[in-house]
Amino acid sequence: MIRFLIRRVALGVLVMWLITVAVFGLFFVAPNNVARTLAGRQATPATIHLIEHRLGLDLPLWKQYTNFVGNALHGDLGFDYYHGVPVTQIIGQALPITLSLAIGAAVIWLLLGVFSGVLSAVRPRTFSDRSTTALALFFYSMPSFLLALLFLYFLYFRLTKAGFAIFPAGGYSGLTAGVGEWARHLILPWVALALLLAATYTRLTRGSMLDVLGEDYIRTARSKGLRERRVVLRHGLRSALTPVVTQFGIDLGQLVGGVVVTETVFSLPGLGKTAIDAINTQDLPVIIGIVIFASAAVVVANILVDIMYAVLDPRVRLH
Amino acid sequence: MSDVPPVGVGAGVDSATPSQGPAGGPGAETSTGIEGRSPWVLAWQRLRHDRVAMISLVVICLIGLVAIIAPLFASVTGHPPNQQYRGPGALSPEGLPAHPSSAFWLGTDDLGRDILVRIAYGSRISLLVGVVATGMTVAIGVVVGLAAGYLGGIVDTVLARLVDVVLSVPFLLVAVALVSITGASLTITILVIGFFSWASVARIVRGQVLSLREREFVEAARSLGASDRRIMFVDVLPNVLAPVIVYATLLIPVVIVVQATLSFLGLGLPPPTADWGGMISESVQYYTVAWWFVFFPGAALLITTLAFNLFGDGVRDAFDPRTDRLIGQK
Amino acid sequence: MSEAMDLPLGDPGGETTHAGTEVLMAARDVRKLFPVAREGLFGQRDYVHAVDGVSLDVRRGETLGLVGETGCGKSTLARCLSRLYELTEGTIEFDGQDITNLSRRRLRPVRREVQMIFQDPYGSLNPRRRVGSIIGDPFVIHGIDSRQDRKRQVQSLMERVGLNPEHYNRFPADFSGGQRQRIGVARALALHPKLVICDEPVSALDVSIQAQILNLLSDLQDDFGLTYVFISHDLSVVRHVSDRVAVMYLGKIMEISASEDLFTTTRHPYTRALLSALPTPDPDEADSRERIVLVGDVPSPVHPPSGCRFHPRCPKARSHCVEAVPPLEQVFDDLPSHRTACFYPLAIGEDLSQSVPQLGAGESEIVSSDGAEES
Amino acid sequence: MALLEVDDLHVSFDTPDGLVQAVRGLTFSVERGKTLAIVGESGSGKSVSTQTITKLTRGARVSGRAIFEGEDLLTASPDHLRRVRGAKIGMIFQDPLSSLHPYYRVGWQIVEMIRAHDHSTSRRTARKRAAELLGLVGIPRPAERLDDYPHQFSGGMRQRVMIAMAMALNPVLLIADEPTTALDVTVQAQVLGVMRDLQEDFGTAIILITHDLGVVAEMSDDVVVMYAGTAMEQASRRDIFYRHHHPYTEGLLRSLPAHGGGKGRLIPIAGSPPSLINLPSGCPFAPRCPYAWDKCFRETPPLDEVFDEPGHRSACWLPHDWEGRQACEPRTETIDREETA
Repeated sequence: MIRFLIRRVALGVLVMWLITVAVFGLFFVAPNNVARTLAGRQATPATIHLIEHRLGLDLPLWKQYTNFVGNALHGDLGFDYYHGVPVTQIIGQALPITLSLAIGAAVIWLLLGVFSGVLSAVRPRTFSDRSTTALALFFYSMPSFLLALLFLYFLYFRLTKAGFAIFPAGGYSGLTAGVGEWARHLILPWVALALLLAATYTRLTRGSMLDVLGEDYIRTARSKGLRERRVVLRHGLRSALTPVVTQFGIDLGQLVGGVVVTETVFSLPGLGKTAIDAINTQDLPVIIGIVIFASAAVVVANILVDIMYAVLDPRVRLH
Repeated sequence: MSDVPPVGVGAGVDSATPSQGPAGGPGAETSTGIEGRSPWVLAWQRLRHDRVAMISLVVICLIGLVAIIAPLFASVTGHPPNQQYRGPGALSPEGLPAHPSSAFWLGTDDLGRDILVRIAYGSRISLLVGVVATGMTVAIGVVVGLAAGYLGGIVDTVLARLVDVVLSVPFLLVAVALVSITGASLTITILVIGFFSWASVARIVRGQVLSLREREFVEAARSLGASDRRIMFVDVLPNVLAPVIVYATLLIPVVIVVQATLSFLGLGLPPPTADWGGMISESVQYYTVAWWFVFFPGAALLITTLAFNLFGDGVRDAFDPRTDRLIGQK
Repeated sequence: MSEAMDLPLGDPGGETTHAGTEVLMAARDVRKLFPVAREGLFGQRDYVHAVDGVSLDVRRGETLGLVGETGCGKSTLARCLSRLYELTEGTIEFDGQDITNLSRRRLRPVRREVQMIFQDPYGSLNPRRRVGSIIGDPFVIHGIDSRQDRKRQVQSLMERVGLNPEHYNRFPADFSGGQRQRIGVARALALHPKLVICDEPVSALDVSIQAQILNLLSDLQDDFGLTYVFISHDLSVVRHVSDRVAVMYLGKIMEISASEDLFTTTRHPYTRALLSALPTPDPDEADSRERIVLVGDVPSPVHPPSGCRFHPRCPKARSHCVEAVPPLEQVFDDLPSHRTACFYPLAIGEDLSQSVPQLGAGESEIVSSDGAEES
Repeated sequence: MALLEVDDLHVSFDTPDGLVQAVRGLTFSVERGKTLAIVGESGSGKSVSTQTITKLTRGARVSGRAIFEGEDLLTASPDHLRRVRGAKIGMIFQDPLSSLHPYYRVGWQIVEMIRAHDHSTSRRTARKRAAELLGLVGIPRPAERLDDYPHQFSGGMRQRVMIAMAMALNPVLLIADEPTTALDVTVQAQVLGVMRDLQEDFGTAIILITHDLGVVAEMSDDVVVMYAGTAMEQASRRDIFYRHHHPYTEGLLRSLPAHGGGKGRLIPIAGSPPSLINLPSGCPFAPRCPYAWDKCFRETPPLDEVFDEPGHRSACWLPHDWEGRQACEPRTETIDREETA
């Protein structure tokens, strides 16, 4: 087990390293005109050169890279081009917002998806199964920005117009301003995000549950005279959850790195929106910082998933 | 990043292996003709009886037709796709988008352009990107997966890390960032999507090849003295095609959404090209005053992805008829 | 190391069975190890000792039966003989030529001569290809015959193995298990090989179909003068088809002899136990016969027992069996063709069920490690 | 009064290719403390029929009766059925690895069985009983092994665990569905031995499903021979082997390699079993039967008593008296080619 963990972490480090190379290569090799943008239209070549020098853009590429990695290892991702704010600080400010969004949505989609998936699988091909499946497919096909816009239109605009100003149009209210206000600002994005993902989980749980319910050990459980509820939940769901947990880890890992569209539509200044803003201003250190942070989140999530596997399945644990 | 469907298809595709057991119940021998029906024909026959899948296919064909005859929409309505109209009926007195009317069937956008015509032209972009990027994805994925799975060893190790890297990078952010650097164009959109999507295809193909490699018919071919190349292309490849086709069908809608999302984030195609994501993006500021501006492009996008997904589901069932294991006999 | 010395290097010779005496294939001290996952952080790499020093001869025209339980290495040995696996050690000679280290290219002519028939009638045929093309594979691979000839050849093969040649264009899924096995047989015979290695060819079939295939194999042997290596876990089938039988246990041959001799003058306690465990389809005999119920299961081939591989389960085991590996040799006044790897072989009439183990090896339940078992 | 009487059982399944008639009019009975072997080839419906009796086949169309201790299981309430399963009827299956839940310890699974039927048993008592049971089926160090997972046991030991679990509540009937098919012969002998011993000690009746005639000869009191979803012949063990009436039974026995050795040709049954979707009219075995004549293809023979022996019944149009049957000669030409249906 320990050996497996060490191997797994080493692999993660290798992948992270490759990612820094790839990301650095992509952004620095590509032509960019940050200095020119920063300097403004009337800038002389000298000014541009000065700015490039200040940003370290005149160093050889490998030097820029080693500087970057060296600093990153010390927890320093550089400063943004415009205000000189440390990138770590920018990430630190955006992260709680993204986390609030991701974790809140995760709770909803997991409950919704697993519950409806199990229900579907227990009564396959019935009306309730078919309608759940159809609904899941509907949300699965739905582009996230479209659903977010629909939410805004109906639940914010129409409702407010009708005199029920329950939900805000967007924005974030920190926990310090009260839990109620925090939740009120997040509920629309939570549900919008959760519905999309729940669709995947319904389908995943249903399929996995149907597979498991066909297993020999489920027949054994029934032949033992157990109650159907126990057969389904203790014997069936326990096994069916393994692929769900895997998917959950990966999804959560990806969301922690920023929820681009939902944050943009609901004006939540989380990592995703911050990154998009940075992209629009070509603020490279911020872009790279967030991209690397997001990749790290995925890599860590993958490692956690593998550990969860071992926790869930004694066959993995004991070998 | 995955409030947009990640590049890759969700639940259950990995299990879309063709069933190898005998068709039908125990001891059932289904075909009686001299000429056997190939697995492809059998799948098509099952698909043909799937009403939902067939309706979806018709819808997909209709969308394709709209894309082809888009200029016809322009000539019938008399409104070229990028023509901005100012008169009454095209823009409200306040300069806002105009309601659907007999002149503009689905209303106009903020610049007084005909939404119907633009939707028709937009379908060209969606389908083109969907099909071409998916094709590219599948081509790269199959080659990489086949090589990694069959050759194994160092080739496999290197490719596996490459797959890990591609799957760990926050796709949407990097894609948006790249497009912002290189400038938006159709080619760059397709390349970016293809470049970030092949990894999951490769992973699936590799898994399939690994298990196929252990099958006795591959051993049989080796014992006959067949070359690696022959085994790879004659014995292994046809057996991974079915899951790949299923995956590809389900990947098209995902790609269409990704393209729309890029456009929505302002990095799709340079204006004034009509494409659905871009139209919705422009409509965001107007959704409180012009519902049709969001609604019709949104509906077009949703109908397209839904049709592809329903069809893809049907294709999967056709290749993998999961007769719920009712009969507990071997 | 010493095991290799114990094995006779030359052909024992001087044997007379009704099959020929000319050696077609000779395996000498064949060893095949498969690496398994390492245990512990810095643990040593472990190996499955699938085949662990086997020497045997296959004579022209005979059927040599290989019998044993799961994990005894019989299928691995078959794949070593057909050079599907690279040997870890040892040599294989076919028709006087050493084929142990032949390159792929040099091996191709040998591939025409040595063919295999596989166990799984579902897994051994590519589900995406038409039967005609599957059976025609050998012709294509070895570049024999034109396309026109090929179809005729394939159809006559189909006819020969009892398939309707009109079904040339069907897919494997259209056939039943028995018919699929006929397809596999046709493919193996296409190039008129000298040696056919049959790996559990009837294990997946129902009895009535099994008899059809066994008859077919026997007819083809007569018609084409084939030599068979016939692998099975079913003693009664092996006994029916074989001229000579080798009994394997944990990668080693325990006893080898002319078929009838082996069953009437059983020398090795393991062979006897195997015979007695085989259920008899005859109520009277079933009620009256001696039953030897072995303790425990076959140990893991990753860490095979020292000395005689069978000692932990053997009713006659003594301390000597733990320390030394018994050589495979003639015991008592057996025919030279009958060789047994046992220090305390059974005398005729000896009742093994009365033996009490001399070792305190009461319980020897060993969990087989994953991947260690062959399928 | 027999322990279990199955009467005119029909089971069919809807599949995309059509209605599969897995069991068609099966009738048999099991006596207390005896072993009934149901023998047949794959697809003969032997497993489906016994799983239907305890309603473990889901989505099947079922008709007929299965009277167990005076009550019809096929129409019993789910709750009654639940109380019968495990407590009165224990079951073991072919593949012991996939039949045990991979995520739970063996002890937990046995305790669960005990407490499902008697919740007043404390966990501690149930655990003690579980250890006892493991000892009873010959698992060394039973108390320690309770805490192992199924994959830590070998194949034979796993099947012993299954037996221990099935026998936990002392059921009056044990249904063993190909219990040794996945095991090596030497291990099979051990497992069959355990079953025999338990039957002697507890007087359990056993339904033993198998395709292995050797196992039948060793284990059974009575035998049902099934083909294409229905019983062809039913008799005591000796009668099946020495005085069979049905040509299918004869064919099965003749296809075995002769036990005394000897090379020679085997006598297989020509052709292959029919599709259960498009069954031929008349006797399902007729197309493969060397004795078949016109009537066999037209009318389905009833399962009637033969040779005036009570309990010996055969579904065949051949003469029902011993001399008449003996006089029948099979056609000799062998049909070596299999035709697709």
